[in-house]
Amino acid sequence: MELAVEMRNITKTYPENNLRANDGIDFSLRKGEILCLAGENGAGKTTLMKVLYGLESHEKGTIRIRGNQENISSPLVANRLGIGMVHQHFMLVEDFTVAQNVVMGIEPRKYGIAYDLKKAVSLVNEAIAHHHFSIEADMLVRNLTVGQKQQVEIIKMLYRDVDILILDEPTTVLTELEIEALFSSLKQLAKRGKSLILITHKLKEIIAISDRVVVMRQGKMLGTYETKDVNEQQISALMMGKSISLSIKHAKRTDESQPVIECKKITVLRQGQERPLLKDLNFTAYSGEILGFAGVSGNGLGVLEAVLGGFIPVFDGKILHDGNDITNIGTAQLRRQGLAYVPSDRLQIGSSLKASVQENIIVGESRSFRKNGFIDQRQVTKHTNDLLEKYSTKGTAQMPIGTMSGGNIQKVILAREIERYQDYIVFSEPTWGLDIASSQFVYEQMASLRDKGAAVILISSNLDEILTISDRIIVLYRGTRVASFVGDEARNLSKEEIGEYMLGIRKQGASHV
Amino acid sequence: MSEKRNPTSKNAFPTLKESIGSLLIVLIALSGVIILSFLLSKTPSKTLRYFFLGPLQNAYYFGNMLNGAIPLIFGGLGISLAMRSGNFNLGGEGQIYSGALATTLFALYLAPLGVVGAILALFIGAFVAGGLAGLSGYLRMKWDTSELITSFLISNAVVLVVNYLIAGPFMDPSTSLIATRKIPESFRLPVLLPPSSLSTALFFALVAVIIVHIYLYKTKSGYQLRMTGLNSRFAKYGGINTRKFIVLPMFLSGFLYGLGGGFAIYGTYFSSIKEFSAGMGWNGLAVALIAKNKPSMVIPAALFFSYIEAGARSAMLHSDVTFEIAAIVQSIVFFLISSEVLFTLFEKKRRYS
Amino acid sequence: MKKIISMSLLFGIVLSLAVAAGNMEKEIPNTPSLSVLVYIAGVTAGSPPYEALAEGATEFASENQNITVKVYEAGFNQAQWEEQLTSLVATGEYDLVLTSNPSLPEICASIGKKFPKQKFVITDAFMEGNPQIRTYLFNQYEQSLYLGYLAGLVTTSNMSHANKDLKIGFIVAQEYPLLNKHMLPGFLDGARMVNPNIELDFRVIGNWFDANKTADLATSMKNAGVDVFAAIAGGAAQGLFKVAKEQGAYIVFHNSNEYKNAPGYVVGCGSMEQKKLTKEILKNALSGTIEYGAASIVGAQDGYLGFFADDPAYTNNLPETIRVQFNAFMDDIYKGKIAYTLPAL
Amino acid sequence: MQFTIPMLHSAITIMTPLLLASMGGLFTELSGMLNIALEGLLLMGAFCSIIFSYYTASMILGTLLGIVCTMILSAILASVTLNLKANVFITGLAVNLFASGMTVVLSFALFANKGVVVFDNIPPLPLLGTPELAKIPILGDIFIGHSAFVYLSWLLLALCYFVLYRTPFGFRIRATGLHPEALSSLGMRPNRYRFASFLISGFTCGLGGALLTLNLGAFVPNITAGKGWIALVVIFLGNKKPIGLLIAAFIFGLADAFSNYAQGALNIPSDFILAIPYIFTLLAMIGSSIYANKKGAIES
Repeated sequence: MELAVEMRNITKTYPENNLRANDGIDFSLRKGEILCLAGENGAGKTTLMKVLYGLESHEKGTIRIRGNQENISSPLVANRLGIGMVHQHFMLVEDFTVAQNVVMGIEPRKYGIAYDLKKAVSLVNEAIAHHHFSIEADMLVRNLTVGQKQQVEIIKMLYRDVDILILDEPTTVLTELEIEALFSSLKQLAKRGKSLILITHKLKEIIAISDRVVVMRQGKMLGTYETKDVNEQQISALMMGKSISLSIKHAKRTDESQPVIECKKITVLRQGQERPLLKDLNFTAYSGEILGFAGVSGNGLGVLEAVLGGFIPVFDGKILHDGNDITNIGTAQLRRQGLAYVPSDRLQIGSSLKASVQENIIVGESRSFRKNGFIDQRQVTKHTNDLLEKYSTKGTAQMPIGTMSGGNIQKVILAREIERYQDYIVFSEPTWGLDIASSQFVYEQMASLRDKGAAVILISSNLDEILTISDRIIVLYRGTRVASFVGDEARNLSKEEIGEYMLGIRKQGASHV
Repeated sequence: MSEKRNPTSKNAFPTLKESIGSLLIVLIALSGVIILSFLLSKTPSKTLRYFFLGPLQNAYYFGNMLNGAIPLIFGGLGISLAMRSGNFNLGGEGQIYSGALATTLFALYLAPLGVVGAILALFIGAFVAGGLAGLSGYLRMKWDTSELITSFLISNAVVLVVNYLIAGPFMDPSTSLIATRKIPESFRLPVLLPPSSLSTALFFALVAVIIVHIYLYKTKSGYQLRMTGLNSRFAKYGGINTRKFIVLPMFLSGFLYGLGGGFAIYGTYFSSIKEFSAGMGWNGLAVALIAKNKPSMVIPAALFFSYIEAGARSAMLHSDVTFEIAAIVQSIVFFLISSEVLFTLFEKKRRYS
Repeated sequence: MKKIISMSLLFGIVLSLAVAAGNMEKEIPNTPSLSVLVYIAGVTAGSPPYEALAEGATEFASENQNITVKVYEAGFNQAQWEEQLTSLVATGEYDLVLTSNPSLPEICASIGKKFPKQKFVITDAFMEGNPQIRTYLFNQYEQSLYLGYLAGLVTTSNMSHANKDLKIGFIVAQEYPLLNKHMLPGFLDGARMVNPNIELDFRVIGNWFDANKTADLATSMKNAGVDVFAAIAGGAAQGLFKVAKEQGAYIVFHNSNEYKNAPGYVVGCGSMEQKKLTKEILKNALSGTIEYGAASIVGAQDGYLGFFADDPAYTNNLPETIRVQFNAFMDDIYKGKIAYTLPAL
Repeated sequence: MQFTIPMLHSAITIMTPLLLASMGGLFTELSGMLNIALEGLLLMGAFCSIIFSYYTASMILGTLLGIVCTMILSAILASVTLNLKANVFITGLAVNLFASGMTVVLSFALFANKGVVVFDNIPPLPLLGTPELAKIPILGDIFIGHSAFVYLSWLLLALCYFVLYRTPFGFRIRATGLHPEALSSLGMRPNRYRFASFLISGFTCGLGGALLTLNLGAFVPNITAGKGWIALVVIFLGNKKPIGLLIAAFIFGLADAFSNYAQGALNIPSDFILAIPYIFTLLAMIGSSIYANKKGAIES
């Protein structure tokens, strides 16, 4: 079969830490196939693809594109060779429209210098229609959901006529339905002869979409397999060197369960928009249970997170904590009243990347760490080191947290929030971008908190996650509660069923509370 | 994404490394000065001798150089505080000027109170200046008005108002200088290095550096201020009242400028002379930027700045250099001093070796 | 580490070479009987009186063997003057400091305390009784008086750009006591000797260099009915010349001959004989006849103030009637026949 | 009241150099760099334009050469800032210091004069507009009879809008400020666009500076007198939009013109009157942010 890409003996070392991210990798991509590049965080997958895309240089090895040896020195060269990459973090200008983002760099012109904005819209609309995407070229990127933004990224590449497309963890930010839509588009593309590489560590997706799977671990390549010949357990074993399955024991609400957080008919309005972001939302989070909120993005999960975090005020309704009114008291007050909260955006909100680990640990800390009125650095460092050890996080108290890996940053955030929790804790997208081992760790922490009697609120667009660990599930659709499931009902729920509620196709009657 | 990094690869002595890097830049900058003086002066060697050694020539020049660093230290600290919190204070000129005037006027009024009066007047001056800067902070907190621009505009207006007050209602009729009356002898700080004008204000400046350092790194409020500056969304999430840390750092920034003005009066000028502080605000800003907003680095940065100024002045006094040439030389030093790349080049070299 | 060492070494070599070279450069040994520092409290550029001071001193030095002159421009920051001048005096190189500015006596007196042998002569200033200081104050009230008189004659005339509004204007860079207390009142008093109903429109630019703002101000004054202007504005006066030329207005100028800047529109220039005074002071200094401690006010009567009446720009552009009237007035001024009381400073 | 029309006319004169400088500053601002050096660039433009006009005996040629010199200075600023990764604020201050020193040193070297240099061969700037146009009531009095620079600045403003919002180059400049990685991920270099925007700053400041000196036929040291800083204020007050610049520059121009006229009419100390433009601009700044705040309240 014809090879689209052939990489031989690629070696790449990061000079900053002498880490050999790619160690003699041999990699090939067939024309028209979907190939998954699998591995844990830090296995060197992204590095390999950055080398292919011209974003990183390599010390050793050769790259052949469609049989010809090439020196890919920049993304521009890669584009010219028909290689495109969709990054994990979107490279989109929020204030520009879809079309303007897509055509950037190869804008259609009129009179030689002017930007033909209309033509850009029509060209991009054509491309969108051609690939059956659901966006429109003249939409402002700012107003798009994450799934739609990803479509923009893909269209951006397809518009450049790439026939080798690299997608870096494309599903981390997508909902179940968006993933389905994405996968069907990707299959369409493969059918038309495009060759695709998906970087991922999600086993189910590998099985669902790929023709072949390449597994990497710690900078080395372990092998290339036909997907039909391997199963999830085998891949997982290869990726981690051992087999892990995600399972968490569920708990039932007992008579001892106390209401901790009660939301009574909360409504959030946005100026200039008719439809409220949240409307008459009622729920109670009880001690000793994990309450999961599911929903397609843009349906109020983010707003609920912001309300619970105290970032935006509610227009109407009341929030009670242990019976005390905590409506609209602001983050600082909420924190003082016992809010523990792991935010979805761990890099912008959950941590301060330039600050040291210990400075990240003591934010809003109720313990004073003070001696004679000053912060006692030694006590802080000791506390931080204790936590790093307890949560088996690699790093030192003094290093800037931004130099840690994503998984370790999340562990630091978890450590901080879990240590300070009093009776309830909010988790939003807690395993976003984490590998299986780290996700398992997070779930275990959540379960143990629950078992200790905490009211755990989980907000997640990841259905697997919701179904795996929630004791009770509430589905949000267009800012309102459309369904809730308790106990066995929640456990036996199928993804398809819950998906119908999330899409607003089905709605529960008033009997469910 | 980010690969695992080996934490031990971080240099154990970042401060040592950084200070060596700064030293290198200073050396390169000064070499630039040497080249320039050969180009611009008819007696380059004489010019250079006075430029480099002039400030160290005798106690008088040396003392005046140190004295020149005092307001720069206060200004540099003030700007550092504001920048650390993510705010920009472009109003140093007006703040230092108004602080000095308020200190002078209250020192005259409170003369009977002795030391208490002196301290009181100093703080009133600092509060006035702090209030002006704090106003910019308040506007940003309230309506998100750019504090960079408002502090600049307020300062420009305030300078004019202070000019009016000095030349108008508070002018000392007994002198031909456009200045207020002189503060009582008992309020003047002792001279350290006669005949230079270096006064004990220097110690207060050093104390201010220590206090600001302790505040930023050892107190909860300082910690919260830095967190707000590094990432205000994180700070808010962590329960820090970020709105407070828009107004407070601006206030403190102006407060320090005001103190700088006050100490300039107590130590050097003894009366508010019209436009006496012109340029001090901007120079304080440059000092803070050179010091990369680190309080401890403000001292060497201010000394360096003052040394360059004193050197230029000395070259002007003793050779054919005019102050326009001195300005050109200073600008070249500025250009080079802030080149991050010289740091990084140097760091990379170390890494690979 | 090597890099730092080599860099510092290199720097060290350059520095020591420079210093060594500096030491080798032998200063010509000359021992004049008089060494004078001319301290310009500002910059010479754009300031005719300062230019005259510097020129007078350097000219005198070139004409006389046994005197050396160093001109030092101090810049506009008053607060730095004392420190700078102290530095200069501290070198002990100068027998005499010659300077000019109303603010200087205080500063010199204070420096003089530290250096009791140092002598100062200050023009354009007034201080009596300090044994180290001799001052000369130009009678700017007087100059403003006769320029104001000329302005009054022009504004009441039927010259082509004169109007009936009886308004004259004065644009200044900044306000300062001598200006507020001598020049402005003098100018108005002079004009009112022609017609007591004349009004003065007085405006401030705010600095010495924003000539475009001067132009805007002059335009607005012209719109308000001003037809004769005076200005103490340094470089910013350029804006006034422009407006006069383009929109038609007359200018009387203090202290120097500026007819050429707007021929036909600058109708009169006063003279301030700073150069003459400078040379006389230096001559007295050489002969040791300066009366330290004394202060005098010098004016038209003793030839230190005057009017450029011979310039063709004056004779050709002003109507005969006005010139006759004004020349007669000037004669009286020179003879001390015009009675006025000099306001206190 | 009778001064309203001349005041408006004067406001347009005053705003023109500000508008020109702020247009260039807008490009650097949008590309993500705070351009403190506008003041120094204006001064360089002012000096070079007039000396070249003097030597070439052509104002147009002189202005063009002056613009080239200013662009060279801004290119140096850009390369030190971008290539040596220097702090843009310090390098900007350095350019201001450099320009104020260099213009005087050069003026001394060329004309043996460190002060005002008057150039006799430079005629006054011609004022444009036909008598018929000037007869249009009110509008004619306000908008007709300015120098070519005024109308050129309006044309340039339209061009500025066109470039920023209707050309690929403008979109890339804006993208550079908004999300530089988006550009580099597509193989474009953000620093190239930053460099270009510095050059544009040099261009408009060169032109703005030329207006300041050619208007007078003379060079006065420090003639810019803070106009570069006000141009920076104009960028912020104008909300970083071309049309906003026009409004903001006009607001300042009007305030300044008002203070000029008020000096003759109001009997308050001159220092207070000179402070009017700053206070008025400050109020406008606050007003516009209150408005923007109300408009964009509550973001999710």
